[in-house]
Amino acid sequence: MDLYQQLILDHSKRPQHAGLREPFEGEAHHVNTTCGDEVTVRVHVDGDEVKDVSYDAQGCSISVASASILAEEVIGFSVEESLSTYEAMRAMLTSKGQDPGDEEVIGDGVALAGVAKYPARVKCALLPWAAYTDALVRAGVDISTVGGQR
Amino acid sequence: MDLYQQLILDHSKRPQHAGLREPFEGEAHHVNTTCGDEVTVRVHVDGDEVKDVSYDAQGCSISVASASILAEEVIGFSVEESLSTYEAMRAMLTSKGQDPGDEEVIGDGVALAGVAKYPARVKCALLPWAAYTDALVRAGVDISTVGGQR
Amino acid sequence: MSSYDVQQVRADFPVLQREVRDKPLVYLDSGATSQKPASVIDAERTYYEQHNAAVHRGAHQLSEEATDAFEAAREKVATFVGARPEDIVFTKNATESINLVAYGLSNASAPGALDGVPSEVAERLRIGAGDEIVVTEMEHHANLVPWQELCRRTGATLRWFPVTDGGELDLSDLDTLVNERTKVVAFSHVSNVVGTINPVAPLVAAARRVGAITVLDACQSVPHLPVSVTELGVDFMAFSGHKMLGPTGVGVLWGRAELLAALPPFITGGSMIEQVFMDHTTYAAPPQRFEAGSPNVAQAVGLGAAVDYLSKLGMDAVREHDKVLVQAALDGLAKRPWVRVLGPTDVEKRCGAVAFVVDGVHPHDVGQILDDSGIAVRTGHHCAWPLHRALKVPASTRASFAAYSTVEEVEAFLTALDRVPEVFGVEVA
Amino acid sequence: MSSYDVQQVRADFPVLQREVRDKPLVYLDSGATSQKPASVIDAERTYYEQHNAAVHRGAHQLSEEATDAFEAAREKVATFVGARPEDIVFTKNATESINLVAYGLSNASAPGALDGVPSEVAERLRIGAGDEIVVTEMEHHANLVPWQELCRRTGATLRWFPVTDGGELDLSDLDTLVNERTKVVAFSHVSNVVGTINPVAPLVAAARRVGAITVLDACQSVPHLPVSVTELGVDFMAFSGHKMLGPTGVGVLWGRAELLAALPPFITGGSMIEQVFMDHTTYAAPPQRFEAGSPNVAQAVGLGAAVDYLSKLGMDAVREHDKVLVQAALDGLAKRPWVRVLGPTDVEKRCGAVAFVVDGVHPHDVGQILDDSGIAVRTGHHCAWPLHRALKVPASTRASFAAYSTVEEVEAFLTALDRVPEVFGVEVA
Ligand SMILES: Cc1ncc(COP(=O)(O)O)c(C=O)c1O
Ligand SMILES: Cc1ncc(COP(=O)(O)O)c(C=O)c1O
Repeated sequence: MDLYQQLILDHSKRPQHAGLREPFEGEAHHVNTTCGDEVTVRVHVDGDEVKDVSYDAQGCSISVASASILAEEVIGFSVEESLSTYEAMRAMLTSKGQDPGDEEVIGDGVALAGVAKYPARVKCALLPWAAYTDALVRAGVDISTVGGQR
Repeated sequence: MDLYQQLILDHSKRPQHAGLREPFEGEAHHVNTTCGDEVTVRVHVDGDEVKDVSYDAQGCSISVASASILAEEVIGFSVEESLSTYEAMRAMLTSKGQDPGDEEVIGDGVALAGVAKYPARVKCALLPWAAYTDALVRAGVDISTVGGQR
Repeated sequence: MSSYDVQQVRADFPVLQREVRDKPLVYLDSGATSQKPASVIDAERTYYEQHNAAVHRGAHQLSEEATDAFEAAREKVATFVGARPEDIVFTKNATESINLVAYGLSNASAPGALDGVPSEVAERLRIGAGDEIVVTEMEHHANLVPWQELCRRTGATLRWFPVTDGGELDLSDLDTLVNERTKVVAFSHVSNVVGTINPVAPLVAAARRVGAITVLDACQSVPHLPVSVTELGVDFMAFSGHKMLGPTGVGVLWGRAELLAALPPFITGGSMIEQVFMDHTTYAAPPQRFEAGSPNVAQAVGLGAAVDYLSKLGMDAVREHDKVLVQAALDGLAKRPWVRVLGPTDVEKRCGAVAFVVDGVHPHDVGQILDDSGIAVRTGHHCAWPLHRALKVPASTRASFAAYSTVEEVEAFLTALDRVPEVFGVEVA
Repeated sequence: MSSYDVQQVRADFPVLQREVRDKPLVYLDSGATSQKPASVIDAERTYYEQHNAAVHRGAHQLSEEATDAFEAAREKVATFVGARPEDIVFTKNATESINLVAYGLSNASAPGALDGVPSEVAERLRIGAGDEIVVTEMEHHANLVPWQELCRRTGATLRWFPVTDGGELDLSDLDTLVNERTKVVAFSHVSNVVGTINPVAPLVAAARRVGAITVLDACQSVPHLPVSVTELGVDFMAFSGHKMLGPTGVGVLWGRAELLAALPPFITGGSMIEQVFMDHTTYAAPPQRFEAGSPNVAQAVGLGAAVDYLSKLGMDAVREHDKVLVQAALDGLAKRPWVRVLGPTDVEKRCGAVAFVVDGVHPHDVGQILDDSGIAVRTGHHCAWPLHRALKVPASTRASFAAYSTVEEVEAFLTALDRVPEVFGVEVA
């Protein structure tokens, strides 16, 4: 099955940038109520730059891999770039398989393209990203200029 | 249709022994919750004899006629006889048309035999009788020796 | 009207082919519950035969299909009443929908129940002694008794708009009845007895002025009229699936997003939680918060098919057809001086049902005579006992219509009705 | 067992002919919701095509037929659990059934709510600060959250029986936990996760000693075991239609007559009243008092057909068949050391479901691999989050069975499961 790409298994076994670190300006804890997957995400922003994203992810391989990819794809980028990445992830994941994802924009995120065919798992993949945007808001970042938030 | 026997129409237009009278030892007010028909029945018993049954019946022709027949068939009889009459009425009304009723026992009550085919109306016909037995209980009469009460 | 082919509509309703007492069924009791087209029956069946599974939780294909079917039904219902799917809650019937609001409001006073709710919203939801709930004398018991009980639980006081002899709401005391103590104004869009279409706008305006929550009982409007929650401007709206060609066992509550978001849960259990610990629980967002336990999935799917069916007919056309039926009934009854019609005489002011009394004959007996001719009407107080008291009648007989009813049926009803004075010896002149 | 022809049973279930992802569907999620035999689907359909009308109120033929169908269903359900029809209340699901009791109890404290109730019964129903409600750590959220909320409304305190590592109730503190302050003891007959069959007798005896009301969640026992309310001796029992081959949208509450008679209503509205005035209302006797609004008639009728179907199979035979399935699952999983089964290992102590974990692989991923082979199981906390915490696992995978499940399906499940260590690189030795 094309869901469990090796890249996903790798990320889920060895999640990048895992753990909760200081300093941070915003933290959010999100739960997938259907299965109990939990993720806590902290963001450390400096001006317009995402200096660090740290997290604790308890869940299935998809949600853990997605958290790992999130950290990889946003740390060191500008807030705006990170939100574009989120939008691109979201577009791919909710496309029901129509959008294969652009590796230029979402990097290893393309490995999650197969998730789009399994609606129940889309939530898992989006969980860390939703927590990330929430953490940004709590850090006082204005994300309203970027469309598509739920 | 065999429901509206002339006898029923007569009883419902000119209910016998209608009105609430004194003296009485027991009174009961029953309501048919499905349609709002109401009846209040008072009993005046002296020793073993049903001296008087008086009532106020607000309802359809079936319930009013049944109250009228009730009064006719129990006033002047013994409590036990009256309860046998009740049992016979009940048996006929709940027989789904199998039991035509015994005129010797229930008198004009046989005119209500057609009701048995209309389950929704059986409640109407039984309403005054149920109130009657309830009134007896409130008058302190022990009706437990007679079976079949609900 | 010429485009509305009622015979074609009837062909879609299997039960209408039935005979009763050897006569073709004339079903004029749609106000109590409507009949169902084959497409609704088939939708439930297909759901069971192809997709049945637990929704919102499965890690498997069938469960995803069931979830899709359920959520698609929510979208259809939402579109039908001009709402967003997130603001549509599936209940078992309109009665539960109204109780959900009434219990949500008394639960709002439990310790901690409004934690995190913005204070201006919390203020609107908190009800206690000194507060007032306003209803009308015209209400179905479903939109009266839950408010009586809410008052009993909270110490609030129930007040009500009276009804005129003509069966309309008497709003002359509007500004006294709806005042700064008023927390809820609950009223029906269309009376299930007299068919009166109530004026929503002035009631909503009065409630808004004092910040009271409006709850509209739309059971008898949604099946007959185009209804849009955004146009009506109410805060909550309840209706029933089984009265709008849908299955039994499904009702709907629509709620304004900010109020739904703040309202504490009513029925609690699985599928409406966020996290559960032995000593406390946090709750999911609406609509899930209000759909505890395994939902009525097949019934929601059936209701989705009913909404498709009504949309295909077009609610404007359904309304026009209803007017023709009501007018035919009013005209026919007017020719019978021994009949007294309840409610407005103007067809623009009413829909769906015509209730009447025959002085000297109990409605039960009227209904029985009609039934003997295969004509199904309802008799009694129609779950609106106070309205009957206000109109000074003990009970009434009601003929009520749906999209599949015909003028011929109205005529058959009128003809059968003529046996009433015959049998009961009523003067007909 | 030889007389139990499961292939013949399967032929009655249309959905079992389905394919999923090009493989025959192996439905092992019956604990979440069961599939429906054609006789149940047809019963609903016939009801709609022939008899649909408002129950308990019509003056017409169709309404009488609908009422007969509805009440006949009540009788069937009553007989099935050894009860009287008058003591059977139809709800929308077991969750509502339990909430009905929990809200009835808090409503009992409203002014006047227990007028006319004998004082010894009233005393049992009144709950306030200082009183205790006892549940267990094993409960489905449906039998936990309503009691948390009852405590919140009344000020009572929630206490609970812990669960052993082996997934059984730890009753060692029985006499401390159930004491003179205890008003309710609510527990499940069979766990929906670990399948444990709980010992009802000692809990009922302890509750009786102190006059506490017992509420049994029988959702997972009624579909799998012969169950009789008289033998169990509990005061209330809740179960769901959709888990016992019946339709969605119908549940059952059975109550002991004297308690049902005294319990104040929960949902209020039409059809549950005796008389209604603007300022007060009196209520009908049970079961009507608890069935407000237009009931789920077609669903009750469908449940009647489900009960007929189960009775024809015979619940003893169904239980024996279930044992064979559970044993096959336990045996197969025991051969896989990388799998850890939750709950008792003795098939006599459990029924219906087998839950397990694969250390190092999240249940979601296990379920996904199984789904890929057309095998439908459930993963997550199964609406029993505290139980998972007690067993020190974040979530689990559950295979659950019904009368139509086969040993071959269990084998297909085990075979597909072997792909899990393969895909996720788990040590299998
Ligand atoms: C043990 C148990 N109790 C209660 C419930 C709730 O039943 P329902 O969802 O039908 O209300 C379930 C099933 O979901 C269950 O398995
Ligand atoms: C105006 C009105 N409100 C409420 C109800 C209650 O709806 P339900 O019985 O479906 O809960 C009805 C119908 O019975 C009604 O006509």
